[in-house]
Amino acid sequence: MTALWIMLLAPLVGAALNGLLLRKSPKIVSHLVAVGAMTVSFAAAVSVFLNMLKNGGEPQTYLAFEWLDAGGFHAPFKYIVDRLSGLMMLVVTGIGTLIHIYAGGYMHEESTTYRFFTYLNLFVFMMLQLVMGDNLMVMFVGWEGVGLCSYLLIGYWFHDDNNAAAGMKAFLVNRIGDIGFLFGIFLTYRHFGTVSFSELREMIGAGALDAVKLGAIGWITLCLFVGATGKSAQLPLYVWLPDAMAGPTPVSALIHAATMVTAGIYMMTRLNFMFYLAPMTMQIIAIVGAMTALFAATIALVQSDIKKVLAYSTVSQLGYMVLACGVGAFEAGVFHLFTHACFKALMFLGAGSVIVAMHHEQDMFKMGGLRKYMPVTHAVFLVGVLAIIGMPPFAGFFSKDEILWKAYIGGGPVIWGLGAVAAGCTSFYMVRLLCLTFYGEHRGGGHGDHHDAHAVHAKKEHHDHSSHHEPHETGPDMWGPLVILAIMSAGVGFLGVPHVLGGHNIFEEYLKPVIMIPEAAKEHWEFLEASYSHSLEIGLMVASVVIMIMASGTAIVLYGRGPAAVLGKWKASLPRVYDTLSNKYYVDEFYFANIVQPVRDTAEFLWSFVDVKIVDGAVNGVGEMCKFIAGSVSFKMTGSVHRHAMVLVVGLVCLLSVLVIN
Amino acid sequence: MGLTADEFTIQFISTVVKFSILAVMLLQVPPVMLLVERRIPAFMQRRKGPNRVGLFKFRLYGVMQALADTIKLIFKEEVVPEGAQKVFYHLAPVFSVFPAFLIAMAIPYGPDIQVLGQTIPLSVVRLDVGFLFIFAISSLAVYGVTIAGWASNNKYALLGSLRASAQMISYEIPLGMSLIPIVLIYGSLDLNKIVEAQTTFLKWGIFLSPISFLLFLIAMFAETNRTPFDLSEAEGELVAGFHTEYNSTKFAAFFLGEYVSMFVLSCLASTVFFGGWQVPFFDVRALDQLVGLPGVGALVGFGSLLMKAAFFMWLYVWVRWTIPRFRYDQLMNLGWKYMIPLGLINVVATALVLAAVWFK
Amino acid sequence: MVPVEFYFMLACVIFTLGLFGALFRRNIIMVLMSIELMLNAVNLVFVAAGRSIGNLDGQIMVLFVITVAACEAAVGLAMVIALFRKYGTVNTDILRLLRG
Amino acid sequence: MPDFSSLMSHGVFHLLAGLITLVSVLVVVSKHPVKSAVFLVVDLFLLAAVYASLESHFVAAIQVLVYAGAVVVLFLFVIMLLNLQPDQLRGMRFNPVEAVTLIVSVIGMLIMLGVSMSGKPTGLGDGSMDVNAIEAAGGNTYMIAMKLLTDYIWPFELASILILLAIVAAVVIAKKDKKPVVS
Repeated sequence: MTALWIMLLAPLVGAALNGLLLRKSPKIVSHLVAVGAMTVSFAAAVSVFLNMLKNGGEPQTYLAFEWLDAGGFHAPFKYIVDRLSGLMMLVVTGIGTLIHIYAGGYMHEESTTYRFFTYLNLFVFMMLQLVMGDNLMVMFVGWEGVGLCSYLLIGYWFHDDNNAAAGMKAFLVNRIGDIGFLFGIFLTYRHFGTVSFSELREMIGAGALDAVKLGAIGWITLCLFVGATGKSAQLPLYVWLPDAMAGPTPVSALIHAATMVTAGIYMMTRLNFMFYLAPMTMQIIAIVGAMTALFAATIALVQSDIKKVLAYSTVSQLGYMVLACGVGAFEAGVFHLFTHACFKALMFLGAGSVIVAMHHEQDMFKMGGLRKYMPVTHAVFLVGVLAIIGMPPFAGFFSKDEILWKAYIGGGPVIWGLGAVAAGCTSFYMVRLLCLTFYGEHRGGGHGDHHDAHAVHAKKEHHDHSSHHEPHETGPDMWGPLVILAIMSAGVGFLGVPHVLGGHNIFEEYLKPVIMIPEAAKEHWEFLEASYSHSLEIGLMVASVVIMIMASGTAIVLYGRGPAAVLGKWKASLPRVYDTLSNKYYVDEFYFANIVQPVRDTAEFLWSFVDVKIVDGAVNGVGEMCKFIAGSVSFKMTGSVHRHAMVLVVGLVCLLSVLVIN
Repeated sequence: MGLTADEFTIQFISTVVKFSILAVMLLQVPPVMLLVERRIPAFMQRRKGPNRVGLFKFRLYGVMQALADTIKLIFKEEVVPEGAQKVFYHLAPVFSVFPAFLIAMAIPYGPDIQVLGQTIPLSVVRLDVGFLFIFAISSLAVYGVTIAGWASNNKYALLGSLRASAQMISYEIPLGMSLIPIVLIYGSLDLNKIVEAQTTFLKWGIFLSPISFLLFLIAMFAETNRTPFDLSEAEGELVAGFHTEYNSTKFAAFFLGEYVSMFVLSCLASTVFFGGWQVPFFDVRALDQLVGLPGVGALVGFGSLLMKAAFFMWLYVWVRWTIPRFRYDQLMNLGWKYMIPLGLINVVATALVLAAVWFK
Repeated sequence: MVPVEFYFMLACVIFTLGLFGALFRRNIIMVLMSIELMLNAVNLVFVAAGRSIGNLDGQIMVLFVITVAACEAAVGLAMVIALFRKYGTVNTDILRLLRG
Repeated sequence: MPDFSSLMSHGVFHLLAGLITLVSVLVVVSKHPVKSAVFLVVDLFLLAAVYASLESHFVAAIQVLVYAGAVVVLFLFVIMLLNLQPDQLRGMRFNPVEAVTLIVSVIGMLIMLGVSMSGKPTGLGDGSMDVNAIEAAGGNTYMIAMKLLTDYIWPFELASILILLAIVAAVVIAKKDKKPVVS
């Protein structure tokens, strides 16, 4: 199975080449190397995928090398190829390739692109570890690896403290989640004696789990979900994702929209059989997901930074996926993951083009009317928006409605309501974004003050672009990938046409074998298989479409030709709401006051008292004592080498004589 | 080791005899070379050279010149410089002669011969580490030069000696390295075994490892401080090098040491690269039966070795009168930057080839 | 055959002489030479013992000792030169930097 | 019938032993370092002869090659380079410590002599490698090579590394540094 190894190693090789050998080489070279690596990887992935389909999508594991083999604990570097990981690897490498191509154009003003592409390739490698790993340890390696790469890339413009801080924040918040994940792993090994997915699957599929194990599974799933909340930016650990927009836009597209943030969903789907066994956890998951979806959506309503809007929309979409998992509709979650990867990457890249066109201006209120400047971008962006707001027959429609439907039957009207409202908000802010950016008349006189993430960077531009202030369409190397992604966003929905609309859900069929509801939990989940009246399903579908249309209509009315005057009145009339929303519910402030500050104080105390006074005190004390003693006796020292040697000899002879006498 | 009395006596006596013969033979080298060193350049420069001295009224092409020179050398007045380190001043010539003679003892001058039912090797001592022995002893030759220069309390002498010793040390390394491939090829440190291995032309060292021969040749010249490497006695720069302050017998001793070591190295070269006492195309050891009286083969073999050595001696003289002197840094560069790496490469390459042959 | 004890006694004598040199000569180079002498005494013991009990490890050890001795001499002499450059002497009566 | 070669070897050994002792004394007591160095050469050479008389020709050759050929030449060079003057051996005026040491070390020598006379060495020796066995197995040098490149290969390689280090160290330490080293 050489293709698998090629797919796994090509990004690493690319990273190594860029990072170690080609540091001095011109940008184009490093770009080509990175893209080449990705293309090779993607080609290999396709062949692996087809091969997998050829033999019926049966899970197959491939051993790279033995890794941890300590006592009973056994975690080899083993990779699994089955329907789920096959899909994920296609997403990762495919979209990764497109974004790599795009990144070349986006980063062409950078001086140290080799660094960028090194990190990017490395990220893809780690993501593949995460996706392909056959046991929790390998997955954890990838898990941490992508975390690292995301940290590096968020802080890519580390000359600006904000970016560095954002990277730090992402890293630390993820740490909290990772601790949960680690504990999950520990518990898994503690109770099942293995961390291998396939073995776990067999073990649980065999049934016959005593109460202890069931209870354990509850905790395990909970811990793992904590990890997922960290990585997939759920409440309460979502705060890092909006700040992560400090990184270059391709990074936001690849890592913080398409791939990494979906790791949590992937992990839960991978272990669905365990989650099925823990209804309590599932409820928590569902609620958290729904809450996140709504919460983030409401915040996104009033953001002015184009990337921030997209960021919060990502969070809320992730909320949808988690909600799907929570109600046991893992395939729906993965389907939405898939579609979302397409259209969110598309929108981020589109936003990136806009930002480039606006000379790194990110404030939507300074944009507008870009349609005539950059038609291609406008077109693809429009497709993206239609997809995400769930306009039939674009991709978003099918996946989102799948989720909403499952939420209804699984979680009841309340959950569905939350989801629907969130969907409405989504349509609103997305259309708002579209209008503010592309319609109305151009509000941005060239580029004003730069209060965006990379001020330093922007200043660099200042004289690069002082010649032409007009926004301009980007080159084909940048809109090419966009077009492809747009086609996908429009098209992939048809993979999952629900039965009620006459289609038979190919995607669901495809993923069925991955999903396994253990005997023990059958009766709790039978609603998933149960049949419902089509009218109900159709009705809900129509309802959500109506909501969507209403919301977007409102948005068009309000923002169609620039922000309407009435908005100001509203802002003034109910300031509390507006401020709360625009300040993201003061979550960051809350965390800072209640978590960050105490930690800092403790650290301060540990340093200033424990370390300096006690530890250093002890060490220095010893030194001082030695100095004192030495000083008091050093006058005996003659400094003559011979004298030392003589004393040595005398002692030696004494020892010798003792030896002989005995 | 248990030798019986008569066996022991035979070995002992034979050793003594061999050594005395060898010593006498080596003592004949300088006078001969004296003449050669004066006649050959004469021929090379289209002049007569010393051809007058003779016995009574027979000229004998000036053969007696050698005798005359020797006598002159020996009967000169002896002057010991002021402030010299007496002991070492007198000891130095010994130090320079002694190694040359020691090395000469290890070289096989002919095939073994049978005396009273005992095999007597035709080398004074038969060592299974003949090579190492030779290197070890030749490395002692440095002391004669160094001490001479230092003891005779003269700056030219000291500089000359320092130059000479540095040069000799530097070129011992290529000398040794050049011979390692030979050891690898013939698989023995025993010179006699090596000679016996070189039965035909194509098995001669020069054909099996030409680079070694090249290196050895150059190092040989440097070891004996001969032109083009005779910087230690560069008349132009340092009056006469380390033996500036020496005259009469002691000078003769240095002279002896130099020529003997030249001769010994020539013998070594012919032993290692030109088949020693082997005569191409037939086995000298078979001669005994052919002619029917023992020792003929040994004599013939000895003769062939002598011929080859003579060729090298002539080469010395030829080169001396043909090639100009190196500059000191050039000398050191050649030694350290070219010959040693080349030697290393040579060793490795030979080893690889041998391994390939071995494992094939 | 010569009994091995003789060799040991010879080694003892050499060793002690070297020790005297190392202890009572004030010239660092002399000290180094004396150390070489001591090392050689040890070598002699190695060879003789190896010979008498009939195995080769003794000689191998000698080879390693010689290697180490060579390195020691090289580095030591380099240090002597450095010392001489710095203080203009190699007499240990003068070189007493550690005097309290 | 007496074993002449054994008689011979006895004679040789005692001759060598006497010479070695004498020369060692000279090495230690001679005023001028150069003299000491030269005597050291002689000493080492004689020791090599002793080795040779112990049928360990390889070691003997290496002894002369390395010690006499390289090490002592180094000594000589350094001595001449520094142009050291003969240091005055302060006659027999030993200060108390030195006197004590002298006596003690003499005692130590006596003890060692006693120990070494007290009996043949035992231990490692399985007697498998006595002279005739070695001769049968292909000669001293051959056997040493065998052992050195099989059992002792790692020490051997390490020794080479050690030599390399020593070279570098010597060059670095001894080379004239333009700017004073901060230390």
